[in-house]
Amino acid sequence: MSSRFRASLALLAVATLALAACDREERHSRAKPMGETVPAGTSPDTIWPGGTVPQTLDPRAKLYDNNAPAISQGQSLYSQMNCGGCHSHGGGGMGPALMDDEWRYGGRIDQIATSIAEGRPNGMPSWRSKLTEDQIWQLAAYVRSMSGQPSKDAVNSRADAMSATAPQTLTPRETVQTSDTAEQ
Amino acid sequence: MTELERVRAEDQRLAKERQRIARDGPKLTGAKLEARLERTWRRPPGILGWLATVDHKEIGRRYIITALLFLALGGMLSLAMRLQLAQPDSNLISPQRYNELFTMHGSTMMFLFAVPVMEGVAVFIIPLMLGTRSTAFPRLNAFSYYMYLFGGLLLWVAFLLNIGPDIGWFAYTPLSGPQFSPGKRADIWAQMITFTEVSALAAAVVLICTILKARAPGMTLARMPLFAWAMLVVAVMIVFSMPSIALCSGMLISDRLVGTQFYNHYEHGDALLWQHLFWFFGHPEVYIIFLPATGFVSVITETFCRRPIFAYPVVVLALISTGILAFGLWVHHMFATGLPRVGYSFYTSASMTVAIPTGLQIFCWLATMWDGRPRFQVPMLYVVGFIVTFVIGGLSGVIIASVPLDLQLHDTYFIVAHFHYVLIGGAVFPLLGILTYWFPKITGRMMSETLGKIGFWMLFLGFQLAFFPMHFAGLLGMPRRVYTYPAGLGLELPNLLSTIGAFVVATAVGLFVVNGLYSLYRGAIAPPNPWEASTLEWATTSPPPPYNFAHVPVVDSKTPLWDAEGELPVVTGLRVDEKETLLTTVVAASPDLREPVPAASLWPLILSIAVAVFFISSIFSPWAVLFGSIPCAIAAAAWFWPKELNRNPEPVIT
Amino acid sequence: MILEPRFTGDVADLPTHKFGPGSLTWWGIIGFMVIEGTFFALAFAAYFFLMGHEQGWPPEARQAPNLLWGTLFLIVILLSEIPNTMIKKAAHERDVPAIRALMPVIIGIGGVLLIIRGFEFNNLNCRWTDDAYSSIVWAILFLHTTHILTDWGDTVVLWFLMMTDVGWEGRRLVDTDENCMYWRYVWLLWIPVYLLVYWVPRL
Amino acid sequence: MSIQHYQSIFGNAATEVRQFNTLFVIFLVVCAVMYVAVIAFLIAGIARRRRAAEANTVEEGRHHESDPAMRTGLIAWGAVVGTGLVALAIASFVADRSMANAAAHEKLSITVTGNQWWWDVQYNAADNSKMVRTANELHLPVGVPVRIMLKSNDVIHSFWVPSLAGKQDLIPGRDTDITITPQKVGIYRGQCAEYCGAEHAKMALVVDVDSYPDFIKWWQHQLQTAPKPTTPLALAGYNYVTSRNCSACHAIAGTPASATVGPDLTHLASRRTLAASMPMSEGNLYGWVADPQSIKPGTKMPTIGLEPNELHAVVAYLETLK
Repeated sequence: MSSRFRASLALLAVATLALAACDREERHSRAKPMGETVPAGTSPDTIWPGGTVPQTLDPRAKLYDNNAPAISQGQSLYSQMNCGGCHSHGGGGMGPALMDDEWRYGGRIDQIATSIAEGRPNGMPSWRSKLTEDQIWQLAAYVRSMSGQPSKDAVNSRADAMSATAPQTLTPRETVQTSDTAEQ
Repeated sequence: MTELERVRAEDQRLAKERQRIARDGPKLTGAKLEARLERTWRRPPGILGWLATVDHKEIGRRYIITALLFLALGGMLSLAMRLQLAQPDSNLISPQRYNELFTMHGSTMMFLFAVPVMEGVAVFIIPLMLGTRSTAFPRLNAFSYYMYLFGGLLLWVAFLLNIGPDIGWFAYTPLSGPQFSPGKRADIWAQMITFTEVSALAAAVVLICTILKARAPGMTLARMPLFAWAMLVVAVMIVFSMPSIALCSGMLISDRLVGTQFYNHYEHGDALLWQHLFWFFGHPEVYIIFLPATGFVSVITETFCRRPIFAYPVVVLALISTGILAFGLWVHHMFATGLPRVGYSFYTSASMTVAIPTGLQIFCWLATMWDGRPRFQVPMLYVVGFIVTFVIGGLSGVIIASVPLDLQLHDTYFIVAHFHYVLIGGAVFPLLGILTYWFPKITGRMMSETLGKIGFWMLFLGFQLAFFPMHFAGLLGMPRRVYTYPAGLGLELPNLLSTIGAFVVATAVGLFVVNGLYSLYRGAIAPPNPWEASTLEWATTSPPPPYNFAHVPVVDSKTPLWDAEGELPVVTGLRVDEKETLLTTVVAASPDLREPVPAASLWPLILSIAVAVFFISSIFSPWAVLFGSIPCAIAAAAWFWPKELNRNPEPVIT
Repeated sequence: MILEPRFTGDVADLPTHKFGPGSLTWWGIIGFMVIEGTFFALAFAAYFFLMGHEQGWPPEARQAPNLLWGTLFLIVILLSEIPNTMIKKAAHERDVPAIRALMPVIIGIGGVLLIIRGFEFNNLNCRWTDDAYSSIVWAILFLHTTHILTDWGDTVVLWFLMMTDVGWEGRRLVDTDENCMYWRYVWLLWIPVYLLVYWVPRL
Repeated sequence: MSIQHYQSIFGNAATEVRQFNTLFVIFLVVCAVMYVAVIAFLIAGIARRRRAAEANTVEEGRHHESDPAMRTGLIAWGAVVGTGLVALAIASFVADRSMANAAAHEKLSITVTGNQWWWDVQYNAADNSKMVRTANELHLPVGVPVRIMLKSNDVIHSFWVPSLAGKQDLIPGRDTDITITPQKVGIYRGQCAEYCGAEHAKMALVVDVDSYPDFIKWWQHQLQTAPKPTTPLALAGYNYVTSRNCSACHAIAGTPASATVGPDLTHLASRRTLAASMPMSEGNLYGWVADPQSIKPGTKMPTIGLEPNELHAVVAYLETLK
């Protein structure tokens, strides 16, 4: 085994270790709840009119935003909690459409989580007392996947149900124009 | 001067040039011939030469070493599982991790160890046993190994990156479907299947063509060694069974990637479509693992009882009928899925019938032992261990072939005990025996007899201690694939015993590896025929030179070396300056063609890298199927393109 | 102790290539044909398995695929057998100039077939995500398309090779002969696929 | 009260499993005889040549004609193996036939729906007022054949109570069923036998075979709605359960909570097990309600993070749901 061969082996080992960082599939079934959900008591998430600096992203976001088990859990919650009753499969009905790029209350995951937790005028109920914040964030992650926001390898292509929409793995990413300038 | 005349003149010149080619024969033989053949057949030097080799012996050696590495990795997973199951309600390992462990254990053992190690031994030994210089399509053989290697790397790197599969080794839908297996875990398992299935199909075509076309002159089908018969039946089974799993894993990937509805019952799909297609491959797969082992047992029994196997035609017909019957019993894996009971009774009787050919083979081995003069060296010990262990597994198989019994025993630890008895007892015992038997031929050194005997007895007793209690755990109601079990059901003792037994088996396999490594450097130097065997691979040196045989031997009986009075009949006339081997007709094996053997080339490796990139990237995006195929096409075209474009001096026959 | 060789015969003047079952690559191609044949047989079995569940086929009274492009494909691929047989005869007669002339014809026909196949996919009246019927129809058609693409690619590379001086070599003629055999297999396989995809839903 | 549940195949508590036992014994005997024959032949082969001198190997091998006795031995062996297998196949068909006939006339119909990692049990009755819905538990009258319809909401599970009958898969999109005629009063434990995901190991169920009067008493009791809480602590628990997180998934007859996502809790405290894996006890109730993810990691029930006083109230209320 010439030395060059041994060197290439070492390089391969280092490369494998470096890859160990990605945990897109980590199943966070946390035993302990993580403190208060969205800031209680303050008014529904402050919308940042004009150019003011948007609120820093909640640290929990990265646990849910591109996390495959969270999105899948959110998908089953979406049907169990009958969100389709108003939003149907994201196309909207009594409630606004969720698969387009229009976000009245912000399209970032923490803003969607706040919308679910606090409820919104014109009929969106507050789910804070019905769902734990773990579930709320999972629902938020799934809602974002309806408009193709998360990366394509975190979403699943179809549910085991009547196929209502095109597979999320093939839906192009909608550029999110919120009524404010929240960056993604 | 038209083109035709120019070509005619060229033909005349080449015909004269042909006279001056050096060929082996009575004038060019012995050490001078071997030196020239060595230079022609030698592997190009350096790392690139090592990667470009098409020598079936090097590829066979790599197959065996890689497969044994995966055996060790799979074995360590089973130890972790046994530790978790050693006592009730233990939370040594989390459920998610345990589910990944048993999925990786099953997939590694079935796809990355059992089938490839049998192919590896066959690729190394079959050309030697048939008296030829190389397998057919040696580059395809190299490509097959690299595809297997990349498939194994894909699965294990994904497992280490915490995106390993957790769906079981047979990945029933809808659990492995898009909704209940989020992320890419199931895709990686399914793509590993595509790798190993392409590798197995390539190796199967190589083996079929070698066995049918490249046998030594005179070795008619009736004089072919039983191991070659076993590998021929196995290769044909691979050709007919592997497409089934390729289709269903392909359909699973497309369900998970582009949203097809194959397994979605809401959209007219069916979850059982997966089970039918998987087990149509699954049951032949376990015979693909078992039949080479019957070939090993026939080889060892013949040599160590010093007489030809009793009733050769019966054993050959038993092999063929097992191969055919194996395709008719896959539904016995699905007795609990509520299909019509009348259909089940057909599969009960088919599962019973498949036991008859194996029963006859066992009789023939025992009769050979009874009528021969057995020497109980290590390989023969493994054969005895095989018979004692495998027959228990075969009989428990007959028990679960009956529908009412299987409804109680299906998916319990009784089944885990059954298939470990037939897979470890039926395939790993003969494999360790045959590795000890052919170790001198592969490495040129003898394995140590004492270490071998200690290893055998430790493995045999450890195996019984590990897997016999599992019958009782199954009868006491312990289902398969549970990461824990409650106390108070009487399952504590069987599981504890199994855990202890598992560690004894692990040390025994470790001892075998130590024996192998030790003998590699300090084992006794092996003569060409240390066991005084009868088949042709013992007619050349240990380890054999790159060209295998200086002159291609001629065969006139089933046991050539026992019938050759001091000298080996050979044919001559093959080129010395170019790699060339002899092809013979399929049935009578009379000399037919001189086949140029392709030179070593890097293209098989480059194509397998291109195909690997194509497969892995098509997990993540359907567009990779389109763009990934372009480099593959280029590499395949370059592989086919001859190295230099001048014409070789052979006459053209129209 | 290596046994002394006893010389019993000489094979020096055996040929290095043969047409038909004598050649090694013939057996290799038969092996791959059996593999692809098993693929299609199992895909057909899956089709009829899924069909067995439904009262109406295709489900939800879906439109069967339009006949135009499929039938056109059938006609063109059957016509391609004419140049194919001529190439095969030319290979047997070592008529390399004829081969060099005819191969572009069959490559052209292959290109036309691929274009027709593009229209076929559009006229299946279903998208692969609609239901299991559409998925299996798309899958079978996709399988046959890769079948055509691989053989078309082979023929192109073989044509470049035949254009060189090496084209006169015996082994290259055997390659051409076997490529024509494989093309014959490709269109033979299209007949059951055509009947399944286009006519079974109309039964 | 720790319940020693009997999950062995030899529980012998129903006609189906009794037929299994007789057939199993027949198979064991025939296979044992075959095994003894093989081992005897093996030992004979080993012992026979022990004494033979080391003759010249090469010469011995070539001219070896096997004596005709072995040829007849082979034919006899083939015949024995063949008839043995045919006999076993016939025994298996006979047992299979008699089990299928027994399934003809059943009186009680239950629908068991498999969910990821719990069993939803529904007693079907002519009119809906008599329907009973419970979870992870089956009460069966002794001697009465019952037909259990098996459905699944998500993946493939397998309904298996070893002491009663063979297993039958619950497959989404397909309706399978199983018939059981219990013969012995007692408690029998079963488990899901088809790998169904993270918590496949903790998807157990208990079958309580009662005498007919006890069964009717149990049925009547199950029809009543949940009792109103009396103590202030139980009342606080009632308010929490019926208005907060629990009511999003669970149903309690007679209260506003009526979601069918999770198991029905109307008579939770009367059940023998909790969460398809643990015996029902106050300690287990506290542990499960406080943090289900640490007991069954990956289960669909979230960890709500109740305050201690809320936890006491909720558990106090749940214990009133006898």
